[in-house]
Amino acid sequence: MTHGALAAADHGEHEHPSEQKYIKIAIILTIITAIEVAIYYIDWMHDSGALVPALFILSIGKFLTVIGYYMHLKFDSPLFRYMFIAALVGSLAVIGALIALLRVHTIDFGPGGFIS
Amino acid sequence: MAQAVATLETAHGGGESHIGGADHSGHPPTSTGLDSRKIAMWAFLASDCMFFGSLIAMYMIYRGEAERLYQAGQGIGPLPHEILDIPYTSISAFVLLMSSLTMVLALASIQKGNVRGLRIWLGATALLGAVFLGGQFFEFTEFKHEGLGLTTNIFGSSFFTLTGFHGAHVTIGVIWLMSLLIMSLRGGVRKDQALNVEIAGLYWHFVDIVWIVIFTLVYLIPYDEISTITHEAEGALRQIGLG
Amino acid sequence: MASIAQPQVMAQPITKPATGLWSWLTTVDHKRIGIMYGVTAFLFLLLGGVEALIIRTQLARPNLDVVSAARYNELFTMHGTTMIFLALMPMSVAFFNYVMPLQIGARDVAFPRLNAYSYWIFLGGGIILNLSWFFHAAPNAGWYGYAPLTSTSWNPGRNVDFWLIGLQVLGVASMLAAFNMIVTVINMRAPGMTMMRMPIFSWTTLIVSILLVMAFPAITAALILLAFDRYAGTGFYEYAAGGDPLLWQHLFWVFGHPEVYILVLPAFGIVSEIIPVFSRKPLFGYSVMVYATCAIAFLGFGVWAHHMFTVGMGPTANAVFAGSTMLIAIPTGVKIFNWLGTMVKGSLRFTTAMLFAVGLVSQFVIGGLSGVMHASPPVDSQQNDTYFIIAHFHYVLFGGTVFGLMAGTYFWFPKITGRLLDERLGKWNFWMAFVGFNATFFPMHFVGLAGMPRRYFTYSEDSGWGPWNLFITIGAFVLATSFLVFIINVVKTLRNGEVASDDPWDAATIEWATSSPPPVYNFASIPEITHRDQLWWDKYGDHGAGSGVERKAPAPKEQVDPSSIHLPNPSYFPLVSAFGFFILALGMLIDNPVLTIGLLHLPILVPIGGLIMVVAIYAWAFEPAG
Amino acid sequence: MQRSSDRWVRRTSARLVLLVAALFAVGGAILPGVVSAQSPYSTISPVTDQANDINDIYKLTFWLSLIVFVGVQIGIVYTVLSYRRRAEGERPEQIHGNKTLEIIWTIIPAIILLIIFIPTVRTIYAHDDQVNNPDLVVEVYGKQWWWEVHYPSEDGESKIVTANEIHVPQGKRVVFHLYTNNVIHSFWVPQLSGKMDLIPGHENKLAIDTDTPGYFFGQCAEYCGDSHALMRFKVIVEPEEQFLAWQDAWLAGPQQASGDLAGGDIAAVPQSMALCMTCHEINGVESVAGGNAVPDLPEELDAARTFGPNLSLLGCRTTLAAGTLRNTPENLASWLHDPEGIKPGNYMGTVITPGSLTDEQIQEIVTYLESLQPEEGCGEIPVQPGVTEQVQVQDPD
Repeated sequence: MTHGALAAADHGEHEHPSEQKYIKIAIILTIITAIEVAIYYIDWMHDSGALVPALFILSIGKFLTVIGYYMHLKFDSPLFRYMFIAALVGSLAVIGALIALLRVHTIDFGPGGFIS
Repeated sequence: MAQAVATLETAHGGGESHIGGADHSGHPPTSTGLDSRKIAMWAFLASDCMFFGSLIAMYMIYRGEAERLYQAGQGIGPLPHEILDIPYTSISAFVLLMSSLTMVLALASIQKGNVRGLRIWLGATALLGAVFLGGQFFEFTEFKHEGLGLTTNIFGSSFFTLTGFHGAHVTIGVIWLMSLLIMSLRGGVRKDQALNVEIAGLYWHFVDIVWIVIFTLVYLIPYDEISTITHEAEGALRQIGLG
Repeated sequence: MASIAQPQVMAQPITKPATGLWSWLTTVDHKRIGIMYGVTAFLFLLLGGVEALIIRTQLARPNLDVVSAARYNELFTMHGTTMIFLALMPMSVAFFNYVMPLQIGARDVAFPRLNAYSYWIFLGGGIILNLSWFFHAAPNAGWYGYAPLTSTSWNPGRNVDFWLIGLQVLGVASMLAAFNMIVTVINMRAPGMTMMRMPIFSWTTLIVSILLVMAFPAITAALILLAFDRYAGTGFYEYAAGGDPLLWQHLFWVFGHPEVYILVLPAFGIVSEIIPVFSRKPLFGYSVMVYATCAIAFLGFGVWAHHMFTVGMGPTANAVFAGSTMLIAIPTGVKIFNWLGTMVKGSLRFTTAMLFAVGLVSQFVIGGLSGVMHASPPVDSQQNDTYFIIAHFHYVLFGGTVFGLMAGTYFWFPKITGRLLDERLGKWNFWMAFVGFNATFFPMHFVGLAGMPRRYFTYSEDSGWGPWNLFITIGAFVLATSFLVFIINVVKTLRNGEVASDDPWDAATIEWATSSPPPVYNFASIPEITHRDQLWWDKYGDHGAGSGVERKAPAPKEQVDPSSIHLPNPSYFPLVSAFGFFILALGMLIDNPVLTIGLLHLPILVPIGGLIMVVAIYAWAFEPAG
Repeated sequence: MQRSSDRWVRRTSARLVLLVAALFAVGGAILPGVVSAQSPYSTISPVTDQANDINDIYKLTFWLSLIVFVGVQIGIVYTVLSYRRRAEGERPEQIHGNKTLEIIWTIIPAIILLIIFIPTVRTIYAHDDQVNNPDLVVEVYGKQWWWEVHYPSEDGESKIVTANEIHVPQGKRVVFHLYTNNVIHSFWVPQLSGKMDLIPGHENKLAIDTDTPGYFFGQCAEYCGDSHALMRFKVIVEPEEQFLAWQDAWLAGPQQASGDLAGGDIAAVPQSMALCMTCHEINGVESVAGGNAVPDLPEELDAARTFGPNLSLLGCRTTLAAGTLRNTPENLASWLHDPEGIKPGNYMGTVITPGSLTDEQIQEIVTYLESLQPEEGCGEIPVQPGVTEQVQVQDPD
């Protein structure tokens, strides 16, 4: 019996989270969002440089929660997991490379005559 | 790799004959046992990752550029930290997040055959989506009012393009949800068609996660800080010879 | 229970295919759509070929004045755009459509109406691009349209708009087709056909489609930014506004390099089918070939900046991309050697299809090797943007892709039409193409080394490039003639060519198990797959080598009532919706009244076209699929 | 027995064919390469260290490629000739693959690539380093479709502004700083070094060590619009004294060598040049009466306009119109008569069309411009061995 056959079972019958679970997750997501906004207003976070990493971790947490539970990637056929994660990782790699390549340019128009 | 291939292996036991194609439910059996439309939707979302990825990369590349030009005396127009309204957008983000909850509740309802629940939650989702869009429309007109248009400066261009394309995705989502709702009201969406709702839901949640990213990258990460960060990063990159 | 239906023993075709124009306009049959793709793409190929011949005539001697500089620039832009987006890609899609579902034992693709929709949108995009000639606004910024030459400051006419809208439309068509192919391969395989039993061409279909859906969004985004720059006045690619022209180059090549593999991998898939059949040996190292294809596709996303070694990215970026580019030569080399390995100790028969396939193996090597040369950034700084590069990518795209597609055409023509292309004319076709191709493109290496940049509408006498250019031009006309031979061959064959049996080549894959041409439903009963090269297994079992090996008798036919076979209904909504899309796109390009809705100022044709498109999609969604 | 001798004959003939084919392949690949070296734009006749480094890697890749090429083609031809089908019922042994072989032909290319990669990386970093140690910096601005050349001085002001002919001293490391304010161009003098793009908003640098005197032809290598093919230039490497003399002549400004014009005063620009002076500059000439009347250009062209080359010392230039015409009074006259006809799409052609200037006016302008030379004459341009023509020109018709 393969994973595929497992997923072939009628939709809705297999182990999706219950409605209570969905609501719990929504509460967690709300809390994370509230934390994100709250730390934005803490000066210490800005000054210590902890804000950006914290925001990254929190939003990655939200991201994974939504795709894992609401989009059922955690429970659904692994095929979907592979498809999406591969695309996500690929896109991230390309985005990262693009930013690295393009943020690093010198804009020095040279002395004189540039607009001539 | 091999594992990924394994997930594609056919689920056919071999006993059943497939002559004649359709089984009773109207869906021909498939190699993976998964519905083709759902695979197509996931493939689309994979592809859309790359689309938003490109736009986000564009935004991040130009992030801070308006300030730099401003400091060089060439800039015009409002800068991000002067114009972005964090509390307001937080509420928008919350609304969109809640619409994901109602979406998943709509799916849970129809999977149990609860048509009434489906209608209520679908309606709620579409409504929350519309509220988000209304919020975005108000935000855009407000910015316009304060002097930031699509062509004002590179911040305006990249901001409106990125959030605008997200808004366009939400709009399509709302239309889709409304169509499902109308179909349901006319008796169209039954328990065995829950997949229709599930696919719309996948799209909807995807739009939500894109907003999670945008909310962080565009709104929350402070503009002065990102400038220093990239500055440091640039220095580091130069040291390894990328500069 | 392994049962391959043998339709030739059936009394008569069970379901008569519908005929007439309407049946083609509303068809959702993957075979017909494949044929339409193929024919359309071939016509565009001829168009692109004529453009190339004008270019070559202009360059035959120094200082010629056959066309003006502006017209020349339009010609090379359209030659590149046409060949890539309107000829080679759709020709590959034609084979995906026709052959892949047959190879995996499906009755159709996963979404037949979407398939028709892809075709009609593609046709609309092709028409839009070429309509530009009639508005005296043919695209003129080169097929990779580098910013800021595409900006309104430097290119105020409609030329670039035709290009960007045309590509955007074609992009939609390609993406929709690719989603369809991905789902079809994943989900529509016959029982028992595991991924590793799947014919290698179907594998390439899958990989290429994945490349398409992952690469096209980058250019879609890039084109959207360009459209904003041109239509709305933003400055994404304008340095004065804080933008950066290099962003265009990066986004374009993030798409553009995978695009190269999108163009060449289908041809690799085709020859990987043909060489085993005419060697009577299974493909050497099947699984390695599959992994090599995956590796090429994966690495293909990490090499884009090798098109930009001269833009000043800095030494580290250049070194990294040089390394990744060189890496890609390894899986490619593996493919070449595996094809050779398939032929060694085989029993080779040189039909035209096999000639073209072996031609690919031999010619692609040249393109691959010159590719390794300019994978080295210092060498590239001398070769980039010269005729050396033109030579390189024509060895890849002509010696690779076109040879592969020609091989595929000769190979599957009997399956598609029921008639065998004439072998004598075929051999003329191949040898003229081979000689003409090398006469055209090999000397371009020398002209390139002699420093002739590409996209020059003229050159001076003293440059010393004259004699080779004349030679190249003559070669180009020989090459063009080989296509005339092909056309004659097709016409002659369709009139009174030799009637093909179901399995004229003694082939290995199951598309040869059904009749030629196949019935609408492809297989009376879906074959049960127990082996890779299923048809050989059915014919020869585990017979070893020998001199008098007999085919097994075909399994007794199974009686199937065709009315029990479930087939999708024809639909005209894809055509209508694509028409709406066409009108929408056209509204962006030609003068028409502007409609103002709130902040939006839309040319009136845009909402009209959009409305037609959306209404047709709704109608289609509620239409019984059959 | 019969069969094996049959096979032997086939194999022997196959070997013969192969030998001949291989000879042809090698000869065919190398001989025309030698011919390519004859062009004034040849990429394989380096005269600087930088171009030499590049050529070394090229030669390495070339020979490695040739070996692989010949090997694979021999393999193909040999296989094709040796394993033809002899009988219809024949069925060869069904070989599915060979792990060892496949590993070998994965590793061998990897090694070959490593052999290329190592000198590649070394050269990349070496060349990148060189741009930071210049003896002389020359700024080059790409225009549609010509090259503006600045020689910056210590005070940051550009002392010398010229076009299309770049004088540099011999035996120095010259670093070109490359800019553009319009579209992308690419600066390329094949014999001196590889090409480097000029990109709006970016500063790119290219170093050359000038050891061989002579003039070396350059051209634009990135498509930049209509007359991309007519954007040539020349780098003139001359002994240092000669370079300094040239520099002095430029700093002194033009002297009117010809006595044809009244007063011999450089500032006495003919009235017919009023329009010219709105876009062009001549050192020592402030402005011209009525010269500020900038012609009405279509808005989009106005936005895109680049100004014209500095015409000081035009009489000493070897070429006109960015290296496309030999500098003779006749050619200058036909250029003034119809710039669009000679260089399609150029901005001068939107202002001057046939008939804009009368023949007398053209004659007057030609006489004036050709007379713009330094007092002591123009100085010799060193001759490059092996190249007979001084200019790469185009027939004005």
